[in-house]
Amino acid sequence: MNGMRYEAPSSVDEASALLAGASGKARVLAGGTDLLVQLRAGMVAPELVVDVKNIEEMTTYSVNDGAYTIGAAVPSAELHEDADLLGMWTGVIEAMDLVGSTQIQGRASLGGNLCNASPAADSVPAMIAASAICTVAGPNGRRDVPVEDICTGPGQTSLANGEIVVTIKLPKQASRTGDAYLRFIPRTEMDIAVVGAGVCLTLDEGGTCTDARVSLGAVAPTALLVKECADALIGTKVDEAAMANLDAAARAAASPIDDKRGTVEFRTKVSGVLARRAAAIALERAGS
Amino acid sequence: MDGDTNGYRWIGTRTIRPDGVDKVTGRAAFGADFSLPGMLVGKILRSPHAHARIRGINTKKAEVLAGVKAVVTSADFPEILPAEATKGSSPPNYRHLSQNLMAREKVLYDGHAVAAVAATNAAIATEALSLIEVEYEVLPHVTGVLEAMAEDAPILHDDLFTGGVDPKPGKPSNVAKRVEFAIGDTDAGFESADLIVERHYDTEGIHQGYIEPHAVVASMAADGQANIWCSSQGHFMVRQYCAGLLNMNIGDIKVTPAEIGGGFGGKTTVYLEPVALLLSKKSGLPIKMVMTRDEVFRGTGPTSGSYMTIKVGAKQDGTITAAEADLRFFAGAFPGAPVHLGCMCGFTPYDIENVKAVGYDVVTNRPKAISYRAPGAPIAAFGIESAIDELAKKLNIDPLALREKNAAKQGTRTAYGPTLGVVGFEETLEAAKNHPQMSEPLGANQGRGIASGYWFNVGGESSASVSVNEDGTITVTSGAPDIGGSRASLCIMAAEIFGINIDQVRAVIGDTTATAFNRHTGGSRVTFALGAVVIEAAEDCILQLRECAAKTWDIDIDAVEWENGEARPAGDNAGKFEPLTLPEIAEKTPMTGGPISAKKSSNVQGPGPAFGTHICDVEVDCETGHVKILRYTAIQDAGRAIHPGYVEGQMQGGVVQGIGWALNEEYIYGEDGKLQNPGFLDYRIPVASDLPMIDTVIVEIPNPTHPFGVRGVGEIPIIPPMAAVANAIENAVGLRLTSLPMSPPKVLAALDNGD
Amino acid sequence: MTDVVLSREIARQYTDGETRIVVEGGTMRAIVRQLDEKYPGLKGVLSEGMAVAIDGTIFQDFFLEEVGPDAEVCFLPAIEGG
Amino acid sequence: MAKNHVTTTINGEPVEFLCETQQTLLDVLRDELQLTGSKEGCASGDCGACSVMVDDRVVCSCLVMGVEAEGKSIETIEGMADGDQLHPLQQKFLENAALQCGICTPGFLVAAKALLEKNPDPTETEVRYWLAGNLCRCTGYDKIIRSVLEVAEEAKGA
Repeated sequence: MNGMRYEAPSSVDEASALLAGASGKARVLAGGTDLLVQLRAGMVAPELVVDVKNIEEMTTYSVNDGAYTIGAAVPSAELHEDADLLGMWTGVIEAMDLVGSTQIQGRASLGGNLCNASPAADSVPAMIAASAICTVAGPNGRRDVPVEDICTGPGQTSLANGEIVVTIKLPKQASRTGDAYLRFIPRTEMDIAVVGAGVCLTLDEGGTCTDARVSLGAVAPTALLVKECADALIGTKVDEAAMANLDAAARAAASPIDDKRGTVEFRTKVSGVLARRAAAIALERAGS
Repeated sequence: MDGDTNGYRWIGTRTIRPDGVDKVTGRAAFGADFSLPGMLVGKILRSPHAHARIRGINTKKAEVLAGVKAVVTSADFPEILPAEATKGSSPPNYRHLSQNLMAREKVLYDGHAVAAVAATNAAIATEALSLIEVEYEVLPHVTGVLEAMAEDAPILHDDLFTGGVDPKPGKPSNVAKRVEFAIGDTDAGFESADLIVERHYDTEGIHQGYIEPHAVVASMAADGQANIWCSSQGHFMVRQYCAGLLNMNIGDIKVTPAEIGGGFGGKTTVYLEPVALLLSKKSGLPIKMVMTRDEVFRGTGPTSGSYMTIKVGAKQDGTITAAEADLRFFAGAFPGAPVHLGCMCGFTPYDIENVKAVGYDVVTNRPKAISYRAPGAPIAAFGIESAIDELAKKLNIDPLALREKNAAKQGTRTAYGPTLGVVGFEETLEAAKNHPQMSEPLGANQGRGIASGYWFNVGGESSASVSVNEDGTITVTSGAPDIGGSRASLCIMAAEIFGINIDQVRAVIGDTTATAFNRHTGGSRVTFALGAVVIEAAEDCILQLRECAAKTWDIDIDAVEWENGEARPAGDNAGKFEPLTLPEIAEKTPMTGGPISAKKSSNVQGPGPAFGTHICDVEVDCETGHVKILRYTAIQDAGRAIHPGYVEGQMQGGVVQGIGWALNEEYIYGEDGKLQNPGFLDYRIPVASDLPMIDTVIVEIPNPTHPFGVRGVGEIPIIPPMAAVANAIENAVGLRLTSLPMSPPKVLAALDNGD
Repeated sequence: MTDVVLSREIARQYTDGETRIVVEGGTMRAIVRQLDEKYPGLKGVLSEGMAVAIDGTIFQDFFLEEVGPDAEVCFLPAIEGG
Repeated sequence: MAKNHVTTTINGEPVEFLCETQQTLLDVLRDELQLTGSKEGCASGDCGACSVMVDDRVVCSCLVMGVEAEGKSIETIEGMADGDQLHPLQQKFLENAALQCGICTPGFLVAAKALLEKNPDPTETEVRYWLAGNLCRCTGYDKIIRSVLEVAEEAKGA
């Protein structure tokens, strides 16, 4: 740990060059709410820390024709204070707002929460349900990647050496669309999700569900995008029968483990419960 | 209750604590806030194994690392032989304490200290730890109490034979001792019962969870004289234990107490101090050691977990005819589970003719258990108060009414022998019955639970001095750390006795050279015991003040009375003199015999035992097993509340610790015997958003043995909550939960299995 | 006369199961001496880690306590708090 | 390797310091600048005892690198009172016995002040959730929550 270097470049290209140059011995510092814990615990010992908070593109966000482009390092508290953003992508912003305490909210970011690649990250299922797209920059230029394709396993991402997530795009919402995210924790705050469920659905004038995406967190090595859950809703009025099918589909999709935070039985059952409850909230938001 | 202060001027008022401003401005110096020039950083290497024989420790590489100034292992500590284990009649067992500080032949738990280093900075000290080579022979381990009692269990100590059984056992065991408390004939009592309830209950080990990690700065000179600055529940305890462990003269050690950031019993022993002294001796420099949170959980004492069997029998009319408890507590790596206290307190709230409580103190591969708020009593109360609730339900009697029918009162014989003196249990039940919460309507999946608790309270060795300063202000110096506002209560009592304004009195905690010995802060003793000594010293000062006035007026001291902070002639025939105020007399002391002060020391006896009764409302989410505390009321006999604000604070804090114990707190060990949740992320103490306001009702049945009637208040509030929550859950969803914590997975499983 | 109450454990080991013993009053020291004369070895256990309750009031440091006539003395383990 | 040179503002005063990259802002405040009012209870962002303001956002200083302080404005508990004039929250905590041992108190005060600056009239629930990242083991939170609500109430009156 002694002699760890710190750099705070002002452009994405510099940052990715620094990362590429450090051949894997570097870490990106956004909010630091995961990185500093890992450093302190000796879980990681990088030679270089690249602070991306001097890069304007990564610390600001903008809305263009209803679509939001959010810098990967924008602190959650800043997003939550934007009434319009909160009003449109309520589920995503609320999900990110669940991460840690008020103090964590002042630092933690969507990009950090995603790239830390925890299976229990709260914002990830919500972003997946919302069809969020990452812009990834690296030595070979930029590419767009759906959020669900970033994490490949606990602590593992599909980012190549020198690549960083620069922004996260939340698309313009079709009318009569609502999203919601719920998680289960033993307390009311400060815990890691035992199960998480994100739902985004769209209704037609008649109130029939025409599109839906359902994602589950903490019940597999990465957040799951569960087509069967969506199918349970699409074409229905999201009535009790649909909800029961959604519940069953979520339980079927969940493949959790026993650990200090929950049992297989518990996580399986609760994934169905939360999918149902999140869908009910999303439905209400789509309707209003 | 603040309206009526019983004719007192200060007793029962909410004054501002003398140490308050420093604590709201960040100026108060806690354990880790102290430093000395040239200070080194000390760190401890801890065992990664739950149970292993140490084949060898090689510290050479660490010693030669640049910046490393000293390395110590158990070889540097004097070995304490069994014959020398106890000095005098009281704990601790120094042999065990020494082995717990630094493992000798074996490591006995994940986190057991095996070596320590001192270096010029933290990074070097950390690197040095990684260079120490320890050769372990890993042994089979056992962390559960029943598993540890099994015939074929791995044995922790070859020299540990079960005590309290005859004939004396021939082979070593993990059961350190068996205790039994009994009155009457329980077999006959159960014979005459119309209904009997019997169940097993179990609880996990939990930690006191103080927010301040253990911290010390120690400096030992070449001549063996030492200075220690640390936060603990007893700086005299630290001095005594260090001397006993390192064969030093007590007089060669001075301990200065830092502000203490919570203890709850967990800081009633030493972990770092003797190690820091040895590192300082070896390096010739001062040493600072501060535990990480991980070390606090893995290396310091949690409380026991347990397996209990509770059996209670009653007549149809609710008269309890017999009660039995079989309590098996694990003590961690060394004997000393508070199981005897659980046996003694458990059934004491009830007047029962036939009682038998048997306890087992069992060692396991966990950190050595240490006191936690009313040691033993909350564990026993979880089982017993759950059983009383089940009994009430089966008898179709209101749980509060059943308790009233069998309530202990003055003259009730306890299972541990004595009869109770003046106590206020019935008054707490009465207050519960009349509390508005009892008539709050309950919705679907909501329930209400009642539970009670008993604690002896403790007195003990107490020393303090009271000085009348030159300007007539008063300085109170005591020797027991203030962990919850006791300086405020000592000021109040002194101001009341002197009859002067509270801002004329300041209380400080003196170091080990400022007063004679004080037993550590714990057992809810300080306001009671130190209060008694301070009152005695203040009265002595008043006698001297009257003497000064008598000399000034040239009349007999009996002709001088003390009232409202001034000396007055007692009646007209004493002579006509203008009253002399405290400042006026203080000014005159150079001419009237010199400074006025009084030092008092005594082993204060007769603490008033006390009872509490709690009401808890919960709501259960039947799809997730999540339990929400809707409303909570704690009712307690405080004897006399000196500072109601801090009495309420003790009650509210104890309740919330109990709620954490009930719902989420637990030590989670893996198959490998390693602690899986050594941090505040997964060791889940309650957060503000988990809770409602905690209502309190202070009942005041004065303790006849204390001048102001004080009873201890700190421990009782943690005794009833676990059962109160369990009883509320049962009332909400009809399920009797018998295993702590009642975490969502357990509650949901119970709901699904309908058991 | 003073009633002394012992736990069943101690009684089993030292007094052939007798848990209630009548002795002359006086100080606790005198009472313990009498008990030890009646039941050799009892002084040892009663002096280590024990407290007494005299008519219900607990004393952890009891040897010098005066016990009034017709008082009841119970021996119990010393109590440590958190 | 060379330490990082940092220029920042703490409690309104310009401050310069040198720190290793791995030193947290909390390490720097306590060990380099002797501002020991911010406490370390966990070093993992779970207890809030090290709460400070960085550019008007409350954060855990144990999760901020010292070097990140460059050019920032930092407020700690030591800067909360105005000379001998206590902040209303500090005064209310004293009056209401909202502290027992006091180790968590600086963190609670810094976080509560941040709340009232953002939301002068919070509900009890809002206060409880805002302060959920500040652990207190002594008080059961009751008197802390009441104190924050009372200060908000009195500010409305003023």
